[in-house]
Amino acid sequence: MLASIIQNLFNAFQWGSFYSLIALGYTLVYGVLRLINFAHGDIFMVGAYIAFFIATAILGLAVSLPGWVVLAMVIPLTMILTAFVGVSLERIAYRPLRRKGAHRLYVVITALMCGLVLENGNLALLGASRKSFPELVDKVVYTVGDLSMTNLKIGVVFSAILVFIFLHFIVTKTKIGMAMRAISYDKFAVPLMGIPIDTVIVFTFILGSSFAGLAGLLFALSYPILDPYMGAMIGWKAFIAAVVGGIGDIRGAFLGGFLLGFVEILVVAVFPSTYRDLIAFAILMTILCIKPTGMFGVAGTTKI
Amino acid sequence: MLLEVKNLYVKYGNIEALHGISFTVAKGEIVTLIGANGAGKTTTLHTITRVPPPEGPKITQGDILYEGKSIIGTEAHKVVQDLKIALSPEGRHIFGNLTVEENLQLATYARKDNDQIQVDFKRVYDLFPRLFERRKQRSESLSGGEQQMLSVGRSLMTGANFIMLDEPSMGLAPLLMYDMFRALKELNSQGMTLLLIEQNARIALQFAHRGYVLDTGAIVASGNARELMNNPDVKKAYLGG
Amino acid sequence: MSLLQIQNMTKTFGGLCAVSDFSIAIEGNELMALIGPNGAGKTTVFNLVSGFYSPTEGSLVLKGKSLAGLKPHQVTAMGIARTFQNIRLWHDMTVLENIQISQHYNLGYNLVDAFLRTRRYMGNEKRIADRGYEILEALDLRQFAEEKPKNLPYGLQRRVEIARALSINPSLLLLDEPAAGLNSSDVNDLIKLIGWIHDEFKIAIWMIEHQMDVVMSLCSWIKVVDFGVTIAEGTPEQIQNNPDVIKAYLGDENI
Amino acid sequence: ETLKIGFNIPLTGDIPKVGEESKFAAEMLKEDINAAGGLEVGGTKYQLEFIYEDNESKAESAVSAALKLIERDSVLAIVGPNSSKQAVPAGQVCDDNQTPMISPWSTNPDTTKDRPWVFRAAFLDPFQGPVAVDFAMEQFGAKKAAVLYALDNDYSKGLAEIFRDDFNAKNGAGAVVGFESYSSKDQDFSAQLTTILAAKPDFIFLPNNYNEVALIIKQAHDLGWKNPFMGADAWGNSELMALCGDNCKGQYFSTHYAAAGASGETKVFIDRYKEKYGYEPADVAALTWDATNLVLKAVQNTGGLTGKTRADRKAIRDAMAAIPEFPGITGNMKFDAEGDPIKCAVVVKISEQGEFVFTKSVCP
Amino acid sequence: MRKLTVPTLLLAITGVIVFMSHQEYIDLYIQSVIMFMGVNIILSSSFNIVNGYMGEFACGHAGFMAVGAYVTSVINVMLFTDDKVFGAALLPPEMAVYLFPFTLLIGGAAAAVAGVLVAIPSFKTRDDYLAIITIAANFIIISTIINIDKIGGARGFMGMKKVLFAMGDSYDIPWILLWVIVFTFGTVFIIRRYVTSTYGKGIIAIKQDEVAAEIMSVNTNKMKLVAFMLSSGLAGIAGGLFAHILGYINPNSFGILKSTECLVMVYLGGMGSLSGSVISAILFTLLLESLRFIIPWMNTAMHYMHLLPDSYELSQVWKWVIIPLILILLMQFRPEGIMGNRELSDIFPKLKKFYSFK
Ligand SMILES: Nc1ncnc2c1ncn2[C@@H]1O[C@H](COP(=O)(O)OP(=O)(O)OP(=O)(O)O)[C@@H](O)[C@H]1O
Ligand SMILES: Nc1ncnc2c1ncn2[C@@H]1O[C@H](COP(=O)(O)OP(=O)(O)OP(=O)(O)O)[C@@H](O)[C@H]1O
Ligand SMILES: [Mg+2]
Ligand SMILES: [Mg+2]
Repeated sequence: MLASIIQNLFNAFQWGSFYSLIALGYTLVYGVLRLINFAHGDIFMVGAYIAFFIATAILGLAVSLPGWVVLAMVIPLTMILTAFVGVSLERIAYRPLRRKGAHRLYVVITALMCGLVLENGNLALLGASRKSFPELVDKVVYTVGDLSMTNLKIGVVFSAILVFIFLHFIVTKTKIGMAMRAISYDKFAVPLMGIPIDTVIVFTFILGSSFAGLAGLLFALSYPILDPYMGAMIGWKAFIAAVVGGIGDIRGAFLGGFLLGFVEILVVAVFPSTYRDLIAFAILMTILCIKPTGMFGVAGTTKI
Repeated sequence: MLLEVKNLYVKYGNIEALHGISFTVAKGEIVTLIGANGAGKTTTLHTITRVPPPEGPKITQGDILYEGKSIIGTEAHKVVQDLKIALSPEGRHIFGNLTVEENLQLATYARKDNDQIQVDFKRVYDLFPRLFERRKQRSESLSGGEQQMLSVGRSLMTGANFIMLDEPSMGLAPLLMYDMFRALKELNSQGMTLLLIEQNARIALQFAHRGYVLDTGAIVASGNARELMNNPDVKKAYLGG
Repeated sequence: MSLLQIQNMTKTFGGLCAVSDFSIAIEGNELMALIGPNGAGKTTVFNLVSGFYSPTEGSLVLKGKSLAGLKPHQVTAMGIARTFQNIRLWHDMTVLENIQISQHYNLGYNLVDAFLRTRRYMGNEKRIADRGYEILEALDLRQFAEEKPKNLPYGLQRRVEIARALSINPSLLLLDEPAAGLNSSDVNDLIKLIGWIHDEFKIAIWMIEHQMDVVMSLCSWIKVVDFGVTIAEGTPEQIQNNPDVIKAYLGDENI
Repeated sequence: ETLKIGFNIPLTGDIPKVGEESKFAAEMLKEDINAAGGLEVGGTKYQLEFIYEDNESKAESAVSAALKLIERDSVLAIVGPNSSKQAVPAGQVCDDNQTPMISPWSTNPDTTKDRPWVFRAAFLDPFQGPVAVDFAMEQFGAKKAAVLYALDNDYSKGLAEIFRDDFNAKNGAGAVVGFESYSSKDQDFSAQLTTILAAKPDFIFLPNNYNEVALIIKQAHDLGWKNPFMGADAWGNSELMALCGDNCKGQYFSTHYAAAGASGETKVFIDRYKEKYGYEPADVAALTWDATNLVLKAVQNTGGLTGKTRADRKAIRDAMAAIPEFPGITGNMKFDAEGDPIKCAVVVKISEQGEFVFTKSVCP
Repeated sequence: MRKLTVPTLLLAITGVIVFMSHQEYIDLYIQSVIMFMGVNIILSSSFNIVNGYMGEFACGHAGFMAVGAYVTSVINVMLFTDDKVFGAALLPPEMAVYLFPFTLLIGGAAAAVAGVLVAIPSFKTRDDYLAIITIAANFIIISTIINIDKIGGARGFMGMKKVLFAMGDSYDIPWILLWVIVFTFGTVFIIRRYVTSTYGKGIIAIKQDEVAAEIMSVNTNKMKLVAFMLSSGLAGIAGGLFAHILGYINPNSFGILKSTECLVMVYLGGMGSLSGSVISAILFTLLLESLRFIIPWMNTAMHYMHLLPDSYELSQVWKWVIIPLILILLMQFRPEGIMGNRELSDIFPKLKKFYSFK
């Protein structure tokens, strides 16, 4: 019993770290533009596919490289290419709407549509067959009594934490991070400070999508089955996690992700698994009812 | 001439807000624009700082020369970075989710001259000791007056040598208002050029060297402050009898 | 029995004490002012009176009934109307609609009536519309009835906001910096308007204002607060010559 | 002369692969027959025209697709939908509008129940469940079983429950020590597996789609599970091995036909399909092939079409109900009163080469 | 006189459609498209109450649709049919004809009650945080249904066709079509009356400035409660109709995907524009169905023009690439939706002769 609880804690850590990774990207973009980038989950999917193609390409080369070398090459390439996809969405779909001063929810809906295009475009172009991601890191299962852990899982958790620390530093300590927060509060005054607003926004999308790409890669390593809709549901849930944490707040997204992971796993461990969604979402709902701006969101004082 | 506005026409969508206004600001001057609500004062400043769409107005005719060069093609952030023109906007627009200090740091975004930045910090805090006391506070929770000081302080931190102020005294207690105008005078004596919009024409004209009177998008009177104060029309319309 | 009776009202936000031990009694139809430096807690006092915040300590009694625990819309229905420091009109609706919606405190019909367009509905909607025109007439805003506030000049927006407040025929009208952002000539009109309202509607008016010419020329009684504490009160003459007030608030004019 | 058959299949949505394979199989059949000059019915040769409607694997879309095929394209018969979620409502529509319909893949009894116009090519869960139970008991000598199924997938849930009840009946109550669920689209099953492993069953029964199976087995091994798995017909997909790799080798599942070691017709079909589309056909492809053939057989048995759609549909329906014994590539079948096939199931083992090797055949 | 033109027109439309369907001048496919159109109109216009007029960002409309669908269906099946779960019919099937509309209303009422689930949190919780609550509500409702085996759980629930047959036996009229049309018109009608009354304008005030609304005597909590309940109640009715059109319902049909369809329809039409919602619902349904025909044409055309290699067939798979692309373009050209926040009568003042939006 105790063993399985501890085991479940391990599971929760790994699963939560994926929610965190994706939620972080959500929060970045949201934090700057107040734009719920519903395409984010699908950018994550695209990231996984990009990683897949690069990896298979490299493995296809004449010279056979060791897995970790391949990985070391795949990571940066994936992040760059995925960032490119994210930025293209911003340039093609979102920015024109912003320029026209459209209501923010119209940008949100556009994002939703872009997500559909990515999903189904993928389906139409690559066909319905799922892709199986090659095993780049040869797996080691550490077993202690009834407990077991893989090197991969540990790696995932750590990268989630590293990404969090990195982003938190960017947003709180650097000038561009300040600029990002400033934009979210008052777009109008930003150029008056001599800040090139579009550059900052593009930078945000680069950060957000490249880490979505990283998440996609790590996800593909741990759950090596890629299909066009793999990003949809996890994307929604990551968004939920980000909000429960307190949107626009890096810590919120990070912890929110882990919270959701823990809730989902532990509910299954404790209650009959058929009630998972029921209980999990009920818990999130109550959290939001008690703290209407999420765990870290500061209540914007309505100054009258 | 530092700033030369030549026969400027601007539109919002297809409503024309300025119908060919011209005025000049010389280096080291304090110039004030007065006029009724909706006359186009804010619009004028927004045009000069090239506020981008959707909020920003669109120039249909005329030209704006700064140090002799046209700035119509310039992007908003370049106006601040390169031309060193700053605006303390109507309604303050401070970044409430940042602390006072972060607000000031942000204004130095494009600046590289770090030691000069330190000097400017000192200058701002000397002008507005109130800000120094509250530098770690989330600027949202500042009271109206303090927010106004922050807004002015911010425009100083951009390293500008020409600052435009849009209704800086709005909602300020008298004491604070006088303090601020003294502070601005002080700045001016240090060589800062100022373009001021003020609802309270009497104070504005006391404070400025020259003034222009704007009415529904056109300039109806101009001259040095003393003259304007004694100009009967101006008296009647803007000084409340 | 006085109209509004506030006793030892205190409001703290976290550590900060925005209003402390504030007491006042408004009899019937005074015209009085609340002044003080920025951040002194004036708006907070109004927010407490209009039920938007509930006091940490102290009691508010309106026409003999305690306001404790009442929601703002209930307080308004009991006869306290207000305007806001920075105009809060419904900018995408017409001026007339702005007035009509403020009649929610006595619609006189319910949802079903609205669906079925019953006689009750028709009758009351008519009454509400008439009330709107009547009030606009009174503040000669009639010609702007179908305009959207956002397209009106600032001065007129202020006037509309006052009209909206009057439309719920209050017995106490709270004005938060009505002259802010108005130029001198508009200020003169405003002074006339407020005076006229006071005589015409025979109601108590209580205003926050930083422009001394407004305060001094209108108000019979002035209360000065600083850091939430009352530092002086009295007639305009007394206040103008009170050294504490000059030191904390008025300052000296020459620049 | 052309002869129109409609296909109501999920080309988009949750299970596009199923739609794709159905379509490919049908295309292959059509090309064969048209190449041979068409289908011979009562002397005249008809060119086949197959119309593929996408039902987005949504119920409402399946209904409008069916109606479109019936009303707009006036097809003689409809093949599909495949999963019960669409087959049940679409079946209702076809029955109401007296158009013969055959679902290749749906295993939910309601699809055909009280619907004279609706048939199916797959056997039902109530038959498949016990097959798995019996096999597991003799093969692994299993006394304790655990089940992990997809809660919101009626196929998976139905089969899981039938299995549980049958296994408990045969090994005494409580013999099913773990009965855990997840929702489709889930990717992490560690929590459920942890609970199951803690209960120490002899084997785990996975009545799930092949893509989920691949993830589940992998994660179970990560958690240190060594015992066997037992699966059902939804495993039977070419992709399974591609996705699951070594993890799946040595596992068993019950299905409609065994690709490896298949002989005669079946082998031919598989090889040609593989050669044409580059991967081994799943059961759904084979079943679509059979279903379509069944329809065509029935058309031929009418002994001649009148050209009047309604009349011909009636004739085809009667012919189908009357088909004596049909030798399909998924085994011989004939319809019972409900329009469900009476056919055998096979149990296959996944070999070290990753082929589905015939192990045992169970007939009703 | 003029005031009557619109009602008479609607009556005429209803009559014509029903008659033509009865005489089979328009076939079942067209009928089904018309009915789905109706359901979508109800969905989008009711969703517009909360997302358009009140300016919240709710994302869980399909959940309430599900509640209505299940309640109505279960009641009808219980009352009028012999069912293997619910046993023999409680009432003679002949009565179905008369009671059907009431069962729809009951379903709506049930959905309205479920609406309280999000209405109460909305007092304290706002915009995107509220969005999450609505999404959660949607998930919770679906997962609850899945867990109730008595109503079929994941297998779904059926038997509603029998009810329709029972109605058809009494009088041979395409009943469900009739009721869809009636309730569609009814919905648009009451929503219009609601948002044009001073009472209903309360929610517009909340959208534009909630603080001002509360302080100008609008009981914001009550208004929100009413708005949410009305919106979800109507969604419930839509669900009931939907269930009887299909004759079969399945919890997964009411998932987050369905909700996003509703979102798209509302914002495509324009926030706070009733005619917008109606138009976009019609367009959306037509777009969805017409692509069934357009894509094959495109395929042949493109092959004819050798734009596609012979090996490649342009299949229905592209549908869900084309639809979002079209919508994205629409948004680019009309950044506030087809109608913005205006009504038909604002764009074509001539219409005012026949109806004013007041
Ligand atoms: N963003 C905008 N879009 C459309 N019209 C605008 C916009 N901003 C200002 N206007 C219009 O342009 C005219 C001038 O406005 P502006 O704000 O420049 O006047 P102002 O002199 O600054 O008035 P105030 O004293 O109230 O600040 C007004 O009629 C106003 O309605
Ligand atoms: N909701 C709130 N939460 C926290 N602090 C608040 C809140 N509202 C007001 N305060 C603080 O209370 C103090 C009084 O604020 P208030 O708005 O009443 O000042 P004021 O007298 O109206 O000043 P001004 O003349 O500038 O309007 C200020 O320090 C302000 O920061
Ligand atoms: Mg201005
Ligand atoms: Mg105030």
